[in-house]
Amino acid sequence: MLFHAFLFYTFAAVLIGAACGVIFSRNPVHAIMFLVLAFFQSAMLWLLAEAEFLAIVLVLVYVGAVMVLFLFVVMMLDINVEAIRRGMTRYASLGIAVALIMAFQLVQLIWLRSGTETLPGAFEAYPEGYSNTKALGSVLYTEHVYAFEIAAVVLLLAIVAAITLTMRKRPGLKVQNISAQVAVKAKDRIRVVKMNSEKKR
Amino acid sequence: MYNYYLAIVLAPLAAAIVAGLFGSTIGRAGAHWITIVAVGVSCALSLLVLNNMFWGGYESENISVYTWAVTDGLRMEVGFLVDRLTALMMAVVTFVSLMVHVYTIGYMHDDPGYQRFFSYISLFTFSMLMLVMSNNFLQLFFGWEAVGLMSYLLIGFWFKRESAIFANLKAFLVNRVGDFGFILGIAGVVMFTGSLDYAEVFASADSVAAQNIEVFSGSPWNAMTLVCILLFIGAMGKSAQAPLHVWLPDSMAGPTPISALIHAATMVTAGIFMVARMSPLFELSETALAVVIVIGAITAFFTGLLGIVQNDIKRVIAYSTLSQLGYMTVALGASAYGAAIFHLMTHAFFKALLFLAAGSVIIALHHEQDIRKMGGLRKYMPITYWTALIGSLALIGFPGSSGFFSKDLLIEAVRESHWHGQGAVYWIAYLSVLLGVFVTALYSFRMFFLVFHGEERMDAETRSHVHETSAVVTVPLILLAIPSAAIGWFTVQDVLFDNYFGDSIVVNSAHDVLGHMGEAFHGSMALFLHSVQTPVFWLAAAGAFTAWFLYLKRPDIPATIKDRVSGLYNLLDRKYYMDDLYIKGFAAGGRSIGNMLWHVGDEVVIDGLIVNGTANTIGKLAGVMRQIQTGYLYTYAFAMIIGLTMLLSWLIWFR
Amino acid sequence: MDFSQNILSILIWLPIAGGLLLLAIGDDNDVQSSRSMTMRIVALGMSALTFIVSIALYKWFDNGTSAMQFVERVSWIPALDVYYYLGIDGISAPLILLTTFITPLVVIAGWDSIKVRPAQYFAAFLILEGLMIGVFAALDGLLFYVFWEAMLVPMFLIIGVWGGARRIYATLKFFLYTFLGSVLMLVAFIYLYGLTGSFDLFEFMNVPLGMTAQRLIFIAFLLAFAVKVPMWPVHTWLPDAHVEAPTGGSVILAAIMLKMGGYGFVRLSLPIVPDGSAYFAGLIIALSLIAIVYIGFVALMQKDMKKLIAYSSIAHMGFVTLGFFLLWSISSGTGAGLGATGGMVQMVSHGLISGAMFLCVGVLYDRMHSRQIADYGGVANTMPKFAAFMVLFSMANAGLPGTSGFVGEFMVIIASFKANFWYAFLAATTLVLGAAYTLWMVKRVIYGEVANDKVADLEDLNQREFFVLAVLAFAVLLIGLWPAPLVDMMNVTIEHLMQQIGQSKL
Amino acid sequence: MELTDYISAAPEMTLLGLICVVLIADLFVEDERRMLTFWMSIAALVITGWSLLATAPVDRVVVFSGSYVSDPLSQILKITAVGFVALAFLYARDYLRANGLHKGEFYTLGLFGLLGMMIMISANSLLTMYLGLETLALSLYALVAIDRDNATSAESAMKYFVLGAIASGALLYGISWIYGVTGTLKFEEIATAIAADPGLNSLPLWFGLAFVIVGIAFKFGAVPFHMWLPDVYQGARTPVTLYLASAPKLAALALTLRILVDGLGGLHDVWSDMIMVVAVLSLLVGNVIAIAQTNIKRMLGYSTIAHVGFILLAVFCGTDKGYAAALFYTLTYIVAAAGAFGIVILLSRRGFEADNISDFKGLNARSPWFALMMMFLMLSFTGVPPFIGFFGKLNVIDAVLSSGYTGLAILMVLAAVVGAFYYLRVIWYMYFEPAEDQAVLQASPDTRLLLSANGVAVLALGIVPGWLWALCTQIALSMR
Amino acid sequence: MIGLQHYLTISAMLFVLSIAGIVINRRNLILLLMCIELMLLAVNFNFIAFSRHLGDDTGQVFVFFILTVAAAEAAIGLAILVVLFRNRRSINVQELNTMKG
Repeated sequence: MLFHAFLFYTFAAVLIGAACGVIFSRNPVHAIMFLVLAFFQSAMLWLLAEAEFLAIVLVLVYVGAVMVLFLFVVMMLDINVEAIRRGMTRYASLGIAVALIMAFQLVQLIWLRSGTETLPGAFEAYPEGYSNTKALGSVLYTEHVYAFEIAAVVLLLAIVAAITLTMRKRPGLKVQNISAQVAVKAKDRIRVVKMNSEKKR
Repeated sequence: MYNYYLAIVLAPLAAAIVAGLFGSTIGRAGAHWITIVAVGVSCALSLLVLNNMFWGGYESENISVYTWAVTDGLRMEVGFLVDRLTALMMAVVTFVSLMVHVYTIGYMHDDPGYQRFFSYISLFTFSMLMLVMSNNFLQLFFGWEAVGLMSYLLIGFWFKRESAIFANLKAFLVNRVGDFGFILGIAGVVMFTGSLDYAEVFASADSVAAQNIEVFSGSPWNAMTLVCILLFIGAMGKSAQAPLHVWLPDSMAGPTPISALIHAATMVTAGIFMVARMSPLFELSETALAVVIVIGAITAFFTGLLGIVQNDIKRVIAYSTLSQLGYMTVALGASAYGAAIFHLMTHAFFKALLFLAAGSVIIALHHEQDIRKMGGLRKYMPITYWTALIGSLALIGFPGSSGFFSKDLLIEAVRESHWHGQGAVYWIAYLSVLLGVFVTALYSFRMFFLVFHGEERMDAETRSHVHETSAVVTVPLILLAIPSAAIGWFTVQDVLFDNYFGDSIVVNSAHDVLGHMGEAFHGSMALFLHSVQTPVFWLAAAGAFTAWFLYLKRPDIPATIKDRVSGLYNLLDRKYYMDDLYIKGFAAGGRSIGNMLWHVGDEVVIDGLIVNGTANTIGKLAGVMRQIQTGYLYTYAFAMIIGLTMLLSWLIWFR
Repeated sequence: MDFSQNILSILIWLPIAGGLLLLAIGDDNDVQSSRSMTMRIVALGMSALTFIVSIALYKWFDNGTSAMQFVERVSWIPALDVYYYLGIDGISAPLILLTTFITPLVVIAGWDSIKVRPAQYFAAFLILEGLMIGVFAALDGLLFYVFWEAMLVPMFLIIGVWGGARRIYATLKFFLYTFLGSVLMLVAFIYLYGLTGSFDLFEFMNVPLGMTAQRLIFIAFLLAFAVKVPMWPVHTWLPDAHVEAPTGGSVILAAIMLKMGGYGFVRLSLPIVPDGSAYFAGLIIALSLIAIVYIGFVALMQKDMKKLIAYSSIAHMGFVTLGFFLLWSISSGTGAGLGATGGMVQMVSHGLISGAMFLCVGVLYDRMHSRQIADYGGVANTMPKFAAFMVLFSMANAGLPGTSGFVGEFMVIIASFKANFWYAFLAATTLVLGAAYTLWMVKRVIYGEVANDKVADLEDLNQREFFVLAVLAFAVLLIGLWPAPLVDMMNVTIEHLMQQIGQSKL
Repeated sequence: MELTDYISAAPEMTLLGLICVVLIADLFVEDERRMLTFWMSIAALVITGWSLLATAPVDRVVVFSGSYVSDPLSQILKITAVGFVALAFLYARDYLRANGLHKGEFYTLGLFGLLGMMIMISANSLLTMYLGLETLALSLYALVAIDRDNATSAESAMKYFVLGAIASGALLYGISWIYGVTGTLKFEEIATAIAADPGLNSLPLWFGLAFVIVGIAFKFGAVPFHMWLPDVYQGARTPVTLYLASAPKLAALALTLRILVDGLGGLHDVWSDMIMVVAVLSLLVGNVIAIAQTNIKRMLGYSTIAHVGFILLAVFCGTDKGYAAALFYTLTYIVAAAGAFGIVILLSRRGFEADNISDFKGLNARSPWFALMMMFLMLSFTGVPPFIGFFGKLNVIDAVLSSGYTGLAILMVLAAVVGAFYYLRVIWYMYFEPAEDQAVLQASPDTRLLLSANGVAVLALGIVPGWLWALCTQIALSMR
Repeated sequence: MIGLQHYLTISAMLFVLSIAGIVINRRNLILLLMCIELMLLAVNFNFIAFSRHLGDDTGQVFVFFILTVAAAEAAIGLAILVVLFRNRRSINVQELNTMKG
C-alpha cells in the first residue's frame, strides 16, 4: 500500500510538474513534449486505479496520434519561436488569482464540504480475473451502442471538416487533365490565325 | 312675446351672418341696409317690450329656449328672462346700436372692411342682447365673452395698426382676468346652489349666505361674500374698474363708432348690469358691497384725474367713461341699483353722443385726434358743436340735463348709504364722487374748449377742408342729443322712485337708500330747483369755470403748472404707471417665468437630465460596456471563468 | 341594410383594408398620374366610407343604457382565453366618431401636399385609423393592448418619413416614450390576467384587489396613460413630435392619439383600480394643475407655431385628467359626473380644435415652409378667409363660449370648484394664459402690416382647404352652441361609471 | 436492444444515411453543377422530416438502454430544426453561388449539424447529450471557418472553437460530478436518485450543476459566457450566421430542458437563481451593447443575447407555463431571426456584404416590400403586437409574474424598451434615410417568396398565436 | 489511502492549471489547444475516479468517448488553426482582435 502511495505521489508530482511545464514553457515544441509527459503520467495513474484499457488508449490515441498531430502542425506552420515568446502580461497575476480562487473552491469541495461518506480510502479492488477491457467492451456495444455510433459520426465529421478546411487546390499547381488530353482532336491542336500583313508606315 | 324676443335676438345675428359671409355678394349698401334693418327691427321691438313693461303692465317672463346640456343633475340652458331691468337695457342697447349703425355709414365710408364692420357690430348687438336677456349664468357668461370677442375684433378692426392689435390683445387679456374671477364666481354659484338658473339661484340665496367656505384653511369665509366678490371681479374686467381699467383707454385705437357703442354705452356697462341683476346675491353680503363701493370710488375719482392730462380727444372721453363707470359702481355698492342703472342709461346716451361727436370732429379733421391741433371748430361744425355741448353738460350734470338727474341722485344715494357706517369706506366713496364732479367738469370742458373754441391750431391745409359732416353722422348726433338732454327729466321719477324695477332688483330694506330718498322726492322740477343748493352744482360750475380760465382765458398757465408739478404731471401722464406695471411687470414677468420653465424645466431638467439623460447614459454605458468585448480570446475566456467562479463562490459561501 | 352586429369590426377593418389596398396600388410620385389619382380617391373613399358607417353607428347608438353596445365576442386565442371582444358605450362612442370624422379631413388636407410616397402616407393614416378605432372598441385587455401598441408603428413612420428636419429624434422620442409607458401597462394586464385567468376587461373590473396591488397597477396604468395624455412631467415628447410631424400626423396625434391616454384613464384606471385611483387622485390633480399653469407659461414663450399648439394641447389635456380625478375630492352631491363629462367633452372638443389649429399651421407651412412665428405677420392682409378661420379656432382654443373649447373647461372648472376652491382657481388661470398665448400668436401671425415679401405673395385658401376648415369650424361651433347631443351620449355611461368607481374593491 | 429501438431512432439514422449519400454524390459533382448537392440536401431534409412525422410517437419512448428519448418535445424541436436548416440552405444558396463558396461541404456540414441537434434533442443521458453537442459544435466550428480565404471567418472560428472547447470542458467537468454524486448518466435515474436521497442535494451536486450551467449558458450565448457570439455572428459568412442563429437555439433549449428539468428538476431552487442571474445579465448587457453596434450581424448577435435572457427567464420560473413560454419564445424567435438574416443575405451580392446597418438606408425606396418585411421582423423582435415576438414576451412575462417575480417582469419590459431603440434604428434607416446604394436587389424568385413568407409569418403567427401556444403548453405538460 | 479524493484532487489541479494556462497565455494559440487537452484530461481523471469509486463502468465508457471526441476536436481545432495561419501568417492571440466591441 505504501508503495502504491509512493507511486501515486511520484506520478502525480511529475504530472503536475509536466502540466506546469505545458503552460509555462516558452517553446511550443517543449510544451507539446511536456504534454506528452503529462499524458504518460496520467496513464500511469490510471493504471494504478486499475483502468487499464483507458490507460492504454490514452497512450495510443493521444500520444500516438493527437500529439503527433500537434507536432506536425507546429512544425508545418514554421512558427517563429522567438516571435511568439510567451508574454506574462500585466493581467497574468489576475488570471493566477482567479485560478487560485477556483483551486481553493475545489479544495473546499473535495476535502471539506463533501460530507463523510465519500471519505473512505482506496477504491474497491476488482475481483480476481476481472478484465477491464472486456467489461468496457461488453457495455460499449450493447448499452452504449447508440453513443458509440455517434462517436463514429463525430469522427467522420472531423474528417470531413478537416478536409474541408485544409484541403485546397493551389492556384499555381499544375495538374494533368487526363480525360481532356485523351479527348483532344487534331484540329484543336493547331489554330490558324489569319491576320492582315503589317502596314508600312 | 316669445317670438318677439327671439326676433329681437336673432335679427342682428342673421344680419351679421349674411353681412359677414356674403359681404362681397351683397355689396356695401347691402351690408349696411340689412344690418340696419335688422337692428332697427330689434330696436322697435325692444321699445315695444319696454313700453309693455312700463305702461302695459306686462309681467316679467322667464323662458327657456333650448337645453344646452344636462349632465349630472346640472341643467344648462339657453333662455330669456325679460323683466323691467332687461327691457330697459334692451331698449338702450338696441337704440344706441341703431344710431351707431347709421352713423357708421358715414364714418366708415371709405374703409375696405365696410361689410365686415357691419357684420361685427350686428354680431355685437346680438351678443349684448344675449347677455342682458339671459336667464341663467351660462348664457350670461356666453354673452359676456361674446361681447368681449366682438370688442376684441372691433378694437383690432384696423389690424394693420400696431396700436390697434396691441390694444385689442390687451383688452382681451385684461377682460380675461376679470372673467377668471367671473367663472369662479359662477362655479361658486353652482357649488352652493346646484343650479345656473337665476330664479333658482336667487331662491336659494339665503341658504348660500348661511354657509362658509374655507378658502385658506382655518379662516372660513362667508360663501356669499366669496361668490359675490368673484362675480364682481368679472364686472371689474368688463366695466373697467380699477385696477382692471387699463384696457379701456387703449381700446380707443378702434374705430370711433365702436368706442361709442361698445366702450361707452353698452358693453362696458355689462358689469354694472350684471351686479344689478345679481342684487339678490349682493344684498346678502355687506362685505362684498363694501368692496364694490370702494373699487367704484377709486375708479371714479382717480381715472377722472387722468382725463385732465390727456390730449387725444377719444382718450379724454374714455377716461370720463371710466370715471362714470366708477360712479355707477359706487351706486351699486351703495345698494342704489336703480340709480346705477339710471345713470347707465343716461350715460349711454350722452356718452355715445360725445363719442360720435368726437368722431364727427375726427372725420372733419381727417382722422386727427389730438386736441392740441384743434380749436375753434364751432363755426365750422355747428351741429356737432351744439350736440357736443349738450353731451358735455349732461356729463357734468348740468341741472336739467339727463346727467344731472342721474348723477345728482346717485351722489345723494351714496351720501345716504349710512349703513356702510361712518368709517373709511363711506368717506372714500362719498368724497370720491363729490370731488369727481369737479374733475369731470374740468376735463370735459377742457376738451370742449380746446376743440370748439379758441385758437384754430390745425394746419392750413386741413382748415381749408373743414366742414360739417354729412347727415348720416349728424342725424344720429341729434337723435342722441334729445335723450341726453331730456330723458332724465321725464323718467327719473318712474325709474328711480316708483319701484319701476319691481322684482328685478332686490334691496335689503336696511340698505334701501332709494326708498328712503323717494320719501323726500317731489318731482323733477323740485330737484332741478333744489340743485343750486347742493355742493354738486357748485363743484361742477367750478370745474367748468376752471377749464374756461385755464384753457381759454390764460392758456399759458397749464404749461406752467405742468412744469411746477412735473412729478404729479408725470404720474398722471403715465397713468399712475399702471400700464408699466402690467406690461413690464405682469406680462414680462409671465414671459420670463415661461422662459424659465421652458428652458430650465422642460429643456434642462425633464428633457436634458431625465429623458435624453437616460438615453445618453444608456448610450454611454453601451460605449463603455462594449469595451469589455476587447476582441481578445483571453478576455473572453477570462469572462467565462470569472462567471464560473462567481457561480461557485455563491454556492459555497452564500447558499 | 342592418349590419349593426358587426359595425365595429367594419369600422376597424375597413380602413385597414383600405390601407393595404393603397399599399398594393403602390406609389407614384407624380401627383398628376392616374395611378396617383386612383390612390387618392381610394384613400378618400375608404375614409369617407368609414365615416358614413360611423354615422350609422351614431344613429343606432342607444343613449339610454350604460351597457356595452354592438358587442362582438369571438374567441381569438383560446389558449390564453383571449377574445376578439368589441363593444362601445357612451365613453368610447364619441371618440370613435371623432376618429372617423377627423381622418377623412386629414386625407383631404394631405391631398396634394404630400409629394413623397403618398400611397404609403395615406395607407399609414388609414391603418392608423383602424387601429385607433380598435383601441376605443376593444373590451379585451390583450386586444386593447395589441391595438394600443400597433398604433405606434404607423405614427412612427408618419413622423419619421414625412416629418421635418429633426424628425428622427422626434419620432424615436415619441416611440420610446410611449413604448416605455405602455409596457408597464402590459405587466399590469398580465398580473390581472394571472388573477382572473382572462383578459376580459370586465373581469378585471370585478376582481377584488388589495390596496398594494391597486396602487402598483395604478402606477403602471398611470405611466402608460400619462405619457399618452401627456401629463406633466412626461410631456416633452409631444412638442417634438408635433413640430416634426407632417400636418396630418400632428392632427391625428393631437386630435386622437392624445385621447388614448384620457380614454385609458376612464376605461381602465378608474374602474379597475378605484381605490388605487382614489389614493393617487391628489397626485393626478396636482399634475393636471401643474400642466395647466406651467405649460400655459411655457406655451407663452414658443416661437414655433406648432410647438405652441402642442404645448397648449398639454394644458388642455390637463383639464381632462383633472375632470376625471375630481371624484374623490367632491364630498357630497353631484359634481363628480360633471367633471368626468367635462373631461370627455374636452377630449372631443380638443380633438376638433387642435386638429383645426394644426391644419391652419399646415396651410401656412405648405405655402411658406416655415413654422416660425417670426416669419409671418399680417397674413390677414393676403389671406382673409384663412385669417377668419384661424381667429375662430384660436378663440376656440382659448375656450371662448359658443365654441366647443368652452364646454369641457366650463364643466371641469365648475366641478373642481366643488372639490376645492384652489383647484378651480388654478384651472381657471387657463382663461388668461390660454388666451394670452393663443392670441399673442394670432397677433404676431395674422395681424399687423404685411411682414415680408413672402407673406405678400401668399394665396388664400383653396377650395379643398376651405372645405376642411369649414367642416371643422362647423363642428366646433355646433358643439359649442349645442353640446347636448354629445353630452347625452355620455351621461348614462358616466353615471354608471361614477357608481362603479364609488364602490371600493378592497 | 430491440428492433423498435432503431425504428424510434429512424429519423437520425435516415439523416445519417442521406448525409453519406450526399457526401459521396458531392464528390462526383463538378462545381458548376453543385446545385445537385443542394437539391439532394433539401431532399434529405424532406425525407428526414417525413420520417419524423412518420415515426411520431404518441407517448414518451425511451430506447437504447435509456440513451434515447422520443417525446412530443423532441418531435416539435426536431421538425422545426429540420425546417430551419432547410430554410437556411434555401436562403444561403444564392449567396454562396454569388460568392464562390458554393461547395458541397456547406450542406454536408449543415446536415451533420442537424444530426447533432437531433441527437441532443433526443438525448436521454448526459453521454448522448455530450456527443450530440460535440457533433453540432464541430460542424459549426467548421461551418464558421468555411470561407477559407477569409481571415475574419477564421478568426471567429478560432475564437468559437477555443471558447467552445472550454465550455464543453466545463460541461464535462460538471457532468463528471453529477455522475459522481448520483452514479448515473441517465436523466430519469438522476432525477430518481435526487428524489430518493435528499442528502445528495448538497455542494458536490451543486458544483456539477454550476459547471453544467456554464455549458448551457455558453451554448445559448448568455452573459458572461456570451462573448463568442457577437464575434462569430459577425465573422461567419451570413448564411452560416443564419444557420447558427436559428436551429441550434432549439438544441440549446433541448439541452437546457433535458438536463435542468428532466435530470435536475429537483434542484430547481438551486439552479433557478443561477439561471436568473445569467438571464438578467444577458437582458441588460445584450440590449445595451447592441445600441452601440454598427454591424447588423453583430447587432443581431447582441440582440440574440438579450432574447436568450427572455428564454432563460422563462426556464427560470420552473413551471409548466415557464417551459412552455421558453419553447414558444425560442420557436418564434428563430422565425424572426432567420428572416432577418435572410434579408441581410438578400441585400448582399458578389463582393459586397450588406452587413452594416447603414446598408439598410433607403431600403424602402429600393424595395418597399422587403423593407416592410424587415420592419415586420424588427417589430417582432421589439415585441410590438400583433407580431409574434410580442406573444413570446407576453407568455414569458406571464410565466414570470405567475411565479411572483414582479420586479423581474418590470426589468424585462424596461430592457425591451431599451432594445426597441436599435431595432427602430433599422426601420429608421430603411424608411427615413435616403438610399446610399441604388443597386437592384438580386434574388431568385423562390428566395423572394420564402423571405416574404418568412416576414408575413411573424405577422400571421401573431394574429393567430393560439395554436402554437396551445401546442407549447401541451408539450410542457407532457414533460412531466 | 490513495482513493477518490486524491484522484479528484489531481483532476482539480489539472483543471485549474489548464484554466490558468488559458488565461495567462497571451501569445500562442497552440498552447490554448493544449490547455484544452489538459482540461479534458482533468475531466477524464474525474470520471475514472468516480467510476472506480462507484464501481460503475459507465464513467470509463464516458472517458472512452471523451477521448474520441477530443481527438476529433483536436483535428478540427488544428485545421482551423492552419486556416487562420494561412490567412494571417500568425497564430498570435494578441493579433486576433479584428472583431470587438
